[in-house]
Amino acid sequence: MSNFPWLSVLIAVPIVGAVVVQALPRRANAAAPKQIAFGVSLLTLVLGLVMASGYENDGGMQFTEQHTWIKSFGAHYAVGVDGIGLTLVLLTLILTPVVLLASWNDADPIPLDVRDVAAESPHVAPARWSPNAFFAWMLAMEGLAVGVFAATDVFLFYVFFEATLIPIYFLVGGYGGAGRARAAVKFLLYSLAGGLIMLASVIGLYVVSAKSSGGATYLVSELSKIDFGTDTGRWLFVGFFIAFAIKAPMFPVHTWLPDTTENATPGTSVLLVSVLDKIGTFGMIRFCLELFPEASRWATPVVVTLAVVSVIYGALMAIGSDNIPRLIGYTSVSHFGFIVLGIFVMNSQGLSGANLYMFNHGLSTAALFLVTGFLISRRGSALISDFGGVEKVAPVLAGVFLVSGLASLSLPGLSPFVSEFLVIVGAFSHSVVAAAFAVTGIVLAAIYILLMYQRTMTGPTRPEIVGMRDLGTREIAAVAPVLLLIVIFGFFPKPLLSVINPSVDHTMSQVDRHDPAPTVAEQSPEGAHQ
Amino acid sequence: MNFTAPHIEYDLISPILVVLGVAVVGVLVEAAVPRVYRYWTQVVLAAVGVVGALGATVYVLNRIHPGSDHPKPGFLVAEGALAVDGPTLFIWVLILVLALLGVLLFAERQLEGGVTAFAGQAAALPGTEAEREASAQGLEHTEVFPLLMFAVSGMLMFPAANDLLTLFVALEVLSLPLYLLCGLARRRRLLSQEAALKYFMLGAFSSGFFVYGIALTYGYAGSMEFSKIAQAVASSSGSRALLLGGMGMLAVGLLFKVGAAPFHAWTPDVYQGAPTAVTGFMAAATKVAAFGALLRLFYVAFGGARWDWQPLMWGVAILTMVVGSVFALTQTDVKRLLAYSSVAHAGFILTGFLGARSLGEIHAGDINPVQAVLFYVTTYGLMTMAAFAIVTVVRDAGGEATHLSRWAGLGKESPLVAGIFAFLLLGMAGIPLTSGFTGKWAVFAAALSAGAWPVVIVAVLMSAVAAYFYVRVIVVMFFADPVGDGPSVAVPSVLTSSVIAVGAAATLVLGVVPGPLLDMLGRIAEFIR
Amino acid sequence: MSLVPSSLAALHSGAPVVHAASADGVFSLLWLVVALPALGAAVLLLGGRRTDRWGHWLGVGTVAVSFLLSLVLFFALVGRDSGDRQVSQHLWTWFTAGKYTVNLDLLYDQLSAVFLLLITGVGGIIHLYSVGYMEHDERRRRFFGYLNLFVASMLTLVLAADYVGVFLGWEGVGLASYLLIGFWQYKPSAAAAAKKAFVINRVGDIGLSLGSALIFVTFGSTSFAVVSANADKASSGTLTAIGLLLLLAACGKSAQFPLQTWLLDAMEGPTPVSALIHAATMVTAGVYLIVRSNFIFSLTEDARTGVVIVGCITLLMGAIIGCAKDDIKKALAGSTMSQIGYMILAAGLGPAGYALAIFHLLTHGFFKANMFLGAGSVMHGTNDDVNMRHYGALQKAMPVTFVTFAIGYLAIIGVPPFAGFWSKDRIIETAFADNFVVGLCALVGAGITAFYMTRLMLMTFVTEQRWEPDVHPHESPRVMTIPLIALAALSALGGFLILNGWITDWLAPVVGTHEEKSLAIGALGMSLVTLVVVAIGIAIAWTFFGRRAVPREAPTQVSVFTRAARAELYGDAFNEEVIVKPGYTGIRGLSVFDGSFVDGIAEGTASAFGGMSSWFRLAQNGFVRSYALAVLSGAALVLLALLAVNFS
Amino acid sequence: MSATPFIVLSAILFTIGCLGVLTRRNAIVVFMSVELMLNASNLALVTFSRANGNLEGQIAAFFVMVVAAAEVVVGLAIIMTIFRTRRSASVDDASLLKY
Repeated sequence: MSNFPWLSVLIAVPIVGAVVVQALPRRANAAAPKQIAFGVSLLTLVLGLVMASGYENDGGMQFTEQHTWIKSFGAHYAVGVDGIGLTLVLLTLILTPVVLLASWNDADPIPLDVRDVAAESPHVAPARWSPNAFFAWMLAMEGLAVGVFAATDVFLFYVFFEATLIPIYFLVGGYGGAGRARAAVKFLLYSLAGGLIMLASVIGLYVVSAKSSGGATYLVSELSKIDFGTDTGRWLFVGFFIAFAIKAPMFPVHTWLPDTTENATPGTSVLLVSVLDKIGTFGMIRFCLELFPEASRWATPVVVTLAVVSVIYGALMAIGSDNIPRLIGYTSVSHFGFIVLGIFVMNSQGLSGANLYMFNHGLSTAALFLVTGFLISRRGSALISDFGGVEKVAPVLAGVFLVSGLASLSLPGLSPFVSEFLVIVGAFSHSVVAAAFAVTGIVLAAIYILLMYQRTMTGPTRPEIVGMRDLGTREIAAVAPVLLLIVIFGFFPKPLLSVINPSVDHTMSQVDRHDPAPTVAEQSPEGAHQ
Repeated sequence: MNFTAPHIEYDLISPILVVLGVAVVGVLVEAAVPRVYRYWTQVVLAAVGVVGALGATVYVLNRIHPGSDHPKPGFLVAEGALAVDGPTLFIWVLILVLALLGVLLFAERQLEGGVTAFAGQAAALPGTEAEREASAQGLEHTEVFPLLMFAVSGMLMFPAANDLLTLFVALEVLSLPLYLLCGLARRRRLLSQEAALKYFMLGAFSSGFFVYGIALTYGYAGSMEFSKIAQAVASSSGSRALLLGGMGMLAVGLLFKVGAAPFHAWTPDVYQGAPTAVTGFMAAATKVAAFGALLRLFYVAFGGARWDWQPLMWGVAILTMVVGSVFALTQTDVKRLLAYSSVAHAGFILTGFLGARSLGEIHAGDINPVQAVLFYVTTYGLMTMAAFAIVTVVRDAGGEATHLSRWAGLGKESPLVAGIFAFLLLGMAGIPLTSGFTGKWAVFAAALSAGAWPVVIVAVLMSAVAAYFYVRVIVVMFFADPVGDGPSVAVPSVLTSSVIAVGAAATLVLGVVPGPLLDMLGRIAEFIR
Repeated sequence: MSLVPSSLAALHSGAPVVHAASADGVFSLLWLVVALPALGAAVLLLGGRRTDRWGHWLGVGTVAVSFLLSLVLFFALVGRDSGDRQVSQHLWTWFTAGKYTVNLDLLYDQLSAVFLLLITGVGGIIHLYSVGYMEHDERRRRFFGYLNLFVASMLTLVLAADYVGVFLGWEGVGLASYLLIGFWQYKPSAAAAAKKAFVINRVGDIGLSLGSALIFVTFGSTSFAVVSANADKASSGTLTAIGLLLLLAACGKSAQFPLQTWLLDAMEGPTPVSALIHAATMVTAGVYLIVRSNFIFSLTEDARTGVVIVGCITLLMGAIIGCAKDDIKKALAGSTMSQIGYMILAAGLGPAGYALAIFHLLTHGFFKANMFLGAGSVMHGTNDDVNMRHYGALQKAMPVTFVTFAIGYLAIIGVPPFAGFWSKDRIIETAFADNFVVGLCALVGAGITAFYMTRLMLMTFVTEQRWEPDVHPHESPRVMTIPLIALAALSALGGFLILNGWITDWLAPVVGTHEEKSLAIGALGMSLVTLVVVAIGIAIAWTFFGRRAVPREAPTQVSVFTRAARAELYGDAFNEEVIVKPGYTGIRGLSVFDGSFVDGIAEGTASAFGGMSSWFRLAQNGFVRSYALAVLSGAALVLLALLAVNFS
Repeated sequence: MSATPFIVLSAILFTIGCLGVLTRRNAIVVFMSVELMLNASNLALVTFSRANGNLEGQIAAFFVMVVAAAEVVVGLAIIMTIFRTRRSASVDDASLLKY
C-alpha cells in the first residue's frame, strides 16, 4: 500500500462527493444530499485515519506523489505530508463531518429552528440556494483544503490556496446573515489581494529557480536548496508573508474576519477559521521560514511585534464586541497572534507550540462556533445582550459552551493550553518583552470568554429564553467528538507532538536556528525523565 | 524582355489565400445567389472557408515540425514580405478558430426570432417605415460574412507581415471591414452607427500616425523590410531622430489597435455600440493579430533599440492596466465593463511584451515573452469570445439586457449561464485552474525575468482592483435580488451555445493542463529574422 | 529515576534538592488519590440526571477513599527513613518540544503528604457537611461534581513534580472555584463574582506562566528535581525574577495584595465552598507554591523581602476589612486574607519560616473551615441571612454550632492551647527575630484579629436577639454538626503537631533547616506579649459591641477608617477607576479605531479607487474629438518619452 | 539638395491634418484632415525614396493612396448613414456612448 496515492484520494473523494451531491435532485428538506455528504466526509475521515496510521515519525515527507504538471513553469502535481501537514490534514478531515452534522438544517430555505424569528431578525436570512449546494461546497472545500496542506509544490499550493476561496465565497454569500453578500465580497477581495501579492512572489521564485542550475522548478524540496540572495529573498518573503498575514489573519489586515464570521453560518465559520485560516500560518512555516530563512530572521522583529499586537488587539476587540460570532472572530485574531509568535520566535518550543496550536485552535474554535451557532439559531439573534440565564433552561448547551470557552482561553487540561504554554515559553526564550506582552493575552482571554458566558448564560433567565430547547442528540453528537478530543489532547498531546516535533526539527535546521542552551548550562541527569 | 516572376510560396500562404478567396466568392454570392439561399450559402461558405484555412494552417504548421525539440524557424515567403514562422502560424490557428466562432455567432438567428443580429437593411433609417418593412420581410445583411472574411484575411496577414508596407496594408484590410460591421446592429442602431463612426474616425486618425511612422522609419533605414531595419538599428546608422519618431508613431498605430492607454478611448464606446457578435470577435481577434504584429515589429525590427522603447512601454503598460482596471470599477453596462476589462488585459499582455530580453539571457526552458504573450492572447481571446456570447443570450424585451442591474438574480434564473459567466469572469480575474491564471502567470513571469518588477507589482495590484469588478458582477448575478421581472435567458441555437461551450472549455482546459500548449509555444515562439 | 546519591545532593550548600525515588509498593497507588475524585467528577458531570439520586454520596465516597489512601500513604511514608521520604510516580510524558519535556509526575514527599491529608480530610468533612447543606438544592449532584473536580485539581497541584504540572492543578482549582462561586448562576452577583475571581487569578497566572518560562530558559526544565539541583548555579537576578513572578502567582491565588479583591466577592458561593476552597485549601496554594519553591526563595533575599512585604500588607488589610464587615462570611473572608498574610509572611522569612507557614496553613485550615461551616450552620438556621446585625443570642438556639464556633474563635485569636496559638505565636516570634517592623505588623495583626473575631462572636452568638420576624433559628442536622465537631476537635488539638518540633522536623528535609535566632525577651516572653495584645483587642471589642446595643442597621455616621474598611480599603474602587473604566473606554476607542481606521484604510482604499473611477470616467465624454486629442497627446508623450530616454 | 525642407513640409502638413481632426466638427472635414495626414506621409515617403535611392517609398506612396481610397469608400458610407439618421454631419452630435 506504500505507493497508494493516499493524498490524492483524500483530495478527490470529497470533490467527487461534492459533484454528486450537487447533482442530486433539489427538493425542499430532502435528506439524501445531507446524508450522502456526511457519508462522504466520514469515508474521507476513515481513509485519512488509515493513512495516518501508516505515518512514520521521521519528519520527512511521506505519502509523496510527484508528477510533472506544467513543464514550462516547473510546476508539478506533487503532494506529500510531513508532521505539520498531516496534523492539519487530519484536522480538516475531523472537522468536516462535525460541521456537516452540526449544519444539518442551516442551509434549509429557512432553518426550522428560527422560522418564527427569521422574519424580523437581522442575524438570520433565508438561504439563497438549496441545501445541495451548501453541502457540496462544504465537501469541495474539504478536498481543496487537504490539497493546500498536502501540496509540496509552490505552484500547486498556490492553486489550491486560491481555489479554496471560491467555496467559502459562495458559502458565506449564499447562506448566512443579512450582511453576507458584502462580507463575502470583503473576504474574497482581501484574500485575492493577498493571493495576488503572493503571486508576484511565486513568479519570483520561478524566475530565480529558472536561473539556477537545476532549471525552473516549484518543488519545495528543490527550492529550499536555492540561495535566493539577501535582497531577492527578502522581497519574495514579503510577498508571501503579506498573503499569509491576511489569511491568518493578523493585525492590521484582520478586519475581514469578524465581518465574515458575523455573517457566515457557524459551519462556514468553522471551516474558514479553524481550517482555511491555518493556511496562513502553515504557509509561514512551510514557505516563509523554510524557503527564506535569512529573510525570516530579518523580518522577525517586525513580525513578532505584529504578532504580539494581534494577540492583545484581537483580545481587546473581542472584549468590546457584542456580537457573538464577531467576538469569536476577534478571539481568533488573538490566537493567530500566538501562533505567528510561536512560528517566528524560531525555537523548538515556539514552533512545536505553534503547530500544535493550529490543531488545537481548530478544535476549540470549532466547538465555540458550533455551540454558539446552536444558541443563535434558537434565539434568532447573535447579540450577547439578547441573552441571559440560558444555563437555567439549557444546561447542556451552557456546559458545552463553557468547556469550549475554557478551551479557547487555554485552560490547562484542555488541549490549547499546551500549545499556548509552549508558545509563551518559546517567546520567552526569544524575547522577554514579547512574552511579557503576549502573556497578557491569557488574562484578556479570560475576560472575553467569561464575560460572554456571564452575560449570556447566567443571571435571571430572560423571558425570550424561557422554553429554549437544550441541545438535541444531533447537536450533541456533533460537538461531543470535538470536546472529547480537546480533553484527550489536553492531557495527552503526545500523538500530535510526536508527529509534529520531527518536522519542527527539520524547520529549525532549515532556518539554521538552534535552541538556546539553558542559562544554567550543566544539567543534572534528572533533567531527562525518560 | 527578361522578367523574373516573384516567387510566391502559395502553399505556405494558402490560409490567407483561402480566406481572401472565400471573401471574394462571398461578394459574388451576394450578387448571384437568390436572397432566400444567401444566408445558408454564406454561412456554409464562410465556415468551410475558415475550416479549410485552418486545415491549410495546420498543414503549414507541420512543415516546421512543432512537435520536435528543434522546430524549423519558419519561412520567409513572397520575397520576404511575409514571415511564416512559429508565432505566425500559431496566431493563424488562433485567429481562424476565433473566426470560426465568430461565424457561428454571426450566424445565430434564434435569439432575434429567425433573423441575425445585424440590421435588416442598413440603409433604412432607424425608426422609419423602411426599417419596419425590412424587418417585416425578414431581410438581413448577409454581407457581414464576406466582410468578416476580409477582416480575417487582414488579421492573418497582420502578424505575418515582415515589412512595413505589408503591415500597413494588412492593418487596413483588417480594420475597414470591422468599421462597417460595427455599424450594422439590428437594434439600438444609433449607438451602433455612432460606434462605427468613432471607430472609423479614430482608426483613420491612428493610421495617419502609423503611415507617418512608416515614412520616418523608411527614411531612417532606407528600407521597409524588418530585417534591414534591424540591421540599420544594429549598426546605428542614420538619424536617431528619424528612428525614434518612426518607432514612436508606429507604436501609436499598433497600441491603438490593441487598445492600450492612452489610445484606448474608442474601446468602450465601440464595444458597447457594436453588435455583440462583432464586439466579441473584434475584441478577441483584433487583439490577437495586433499583438502578433506588435511583437514582430518591436522584437524583429526594433529589437536592437530595446533600451529606447522599453521604458516607454513600461509606462504604457502601467497606464493601461490602471486605466482599464480603475475605469471598469464603476461601469454599469456589461459590454462596457468587458471593454474596460479588455483594456486592462491589453495592459497585462503588454507586461509580457516587456519580457523582451536578448537571446543570451533566456535560459533553456525559461518562459520567453513571445510564448507568454501568445499564450495569454489565446486564453484571453477564447474567454472574451465566450463572455460576449453569453451577453447575447441575456435578454429582455428590448433585446440584449446589457445593463448590469438587469443581471441581478441571474444565478437563480439560470444557474448554468450565470455559472459559466462567473467562471469566465474568474478566468479573467486570474483565479487558478482557469486559463486566465496561467496566462497571467506566464506574462508576469516573462516580465519579471526581464527585471520589469515595478510593472509586475503594478500589474499585481491592478489585478486585485480588477478582481473587484469581476466579483461585483458575480455578486449581482448570485447575491442580488432581481429588479422587477428580472432577466431572462433566451435559449440560443447550437451556434451560440457551442461558442460558449468552446470558450468555457478552453478556459478550463488551459487552466488545468496548459502544459502541452505552453510547451509547444515554447518551442515555436521564435521569430524568423 | 534518581541516580544521584543523596550524599551528593546534600553537597549543595543551599536548599534541599528534590531527588525522589521511584514509587513502589503502596506508593504505586498514589495516582489513585487524584484519580478517584477526578472519576467522581467525571461521572457526576457527564452522567446527567441519572446520577441525581446517589451522586452526592459518590462525591463523598471518592474523597473519603482518597483520604483513607492518603492516610495509608502517610503512615507508609512515616515508616521510611527520614532521608528517604520522597517518592515520585511517573504517569506519562505530558509534552515534549525540542529538549523541553514536561512529565506528568507525582511527587509525594513530606510536604505533599501533609497537604494530602488536609485536602482529603477537611475536604471529606466538608463534602459530608454539604450533603446536608445542599439538600434542598436541585443541582446538588452538580455541586458535588464540582467539589470533586476541585479536590482532584487541588491534589494535582500539591502532587505535581513540575511547575507546569502545578499549573494544571492551579488552573483546575481556579476553574472549580469559578464554578462554585457562581454555583447559583441565576444571581448576577454570584456570576460576576465568579468571573472576577477567575480573571484576577489569571493575572496571577501571568506570574506562573512567565515564571515557568523563565525557569525553563534558565534550567532547561521545569521539574522540581532539575530546578532544585541547579538553583544555586543561576544568577541572583534570575532567581529574584523567578521568585517575584511566583509571588505574583501566589498573590492571585491566595488573595494577597494587590490581587486580593476577589476573595470577599467569592463569598457568593455556597458556604461549604467558602470553607473548603476560600479558606482551608485553595487560597493557601500560593503559600504552598512559595514553600515548594524554597530552593529558589532560599537563594534570593530580595524576592523573600517582596514576599514579606506582601504578607505584612495583606495581613493588616485583611484584618482591618474584617473589623468592618457585617456580613459574617465577608468578615471571615477578611480574616482568611489576613491569616494567609501570616502564612505568606512566614514563607517570606525563608528556611526559618517555611515550616511555620505550612503549620499555620494546617491549623488555619482546621479552624477556618470550622468557622465557615459554623457560619453556614448559622445561615442554615436563619434563612440564609448573612448579616450579623440580624443575629444575636444564637448560642442558645444553636448550641453545637456555638461551641464548635467558639473553639474555632479561640484557635484563631491564639489562645493557648488551641491550634492557632501554636502556629501564629511562632510566626510572630520568628518575624521579630527577623525584623522588628515585620514583627510589629504581625503582632498588631494579632490584636486586630482578636478584635474583629470577638466582634463577630459577640454579634452572632452573644448580644441581644435581632432576628428577622420570620426567622426561627434551629440547630442544623447531624450531617452538618458532625463535621463541625470534627473540625472543632482539630482546631483544638491541631496545634500539638508542633510539640517536640514534630512538624518542623518532618518538613525539614523538604524546606531545609536553619539556626534559630533567639529573641531578647525569649520565646515565652514573646508569647506573653502577644497574649496581652490579644487581650487588648478583645477588650476593645467588648467595649464597643458587648456593652453597647448593636444597631440592626449599620450606622452611617462612621469614621473615615470604618468607611474605608467597609469599602475593603478601596481595592475594588481602585481597580474600577484605574483599570476597568479606563479599560472599557480604551476598548471602545479601539473599536472605533478598528472600524474607522484599520478597516477604514482597507475600505477607504477601495472607495478611493471607486471615487477615482467615477471621476475619471467623466473623461470618457463621448466626443470623438476628445478621444482624438487623447490619441494625439499620447503620441506626443510617446515621442517625448522616447526622446527623453534617448538623450538622458 | 537636402531632404530636410521636404520633410519639414510634410511634418507641417501632418500637423495641420492633426489639428484639423481636432478642431473641425464636420465629419467630412475631419476625414479630409485625415487624408491630409496620409498625404503628408506620402510626401515624406517619396522624399525618403528619393533620398535613399530606392523605389520602395514611392511604391508605398501608391499603396497609401489606394488604401486611402478604400478608406474613403468605407468612411463616406459610415458618415452618410450618420448624416441620414441625424441630419447632421457633426461628429460632436454622435456622443450617446460615453462614461
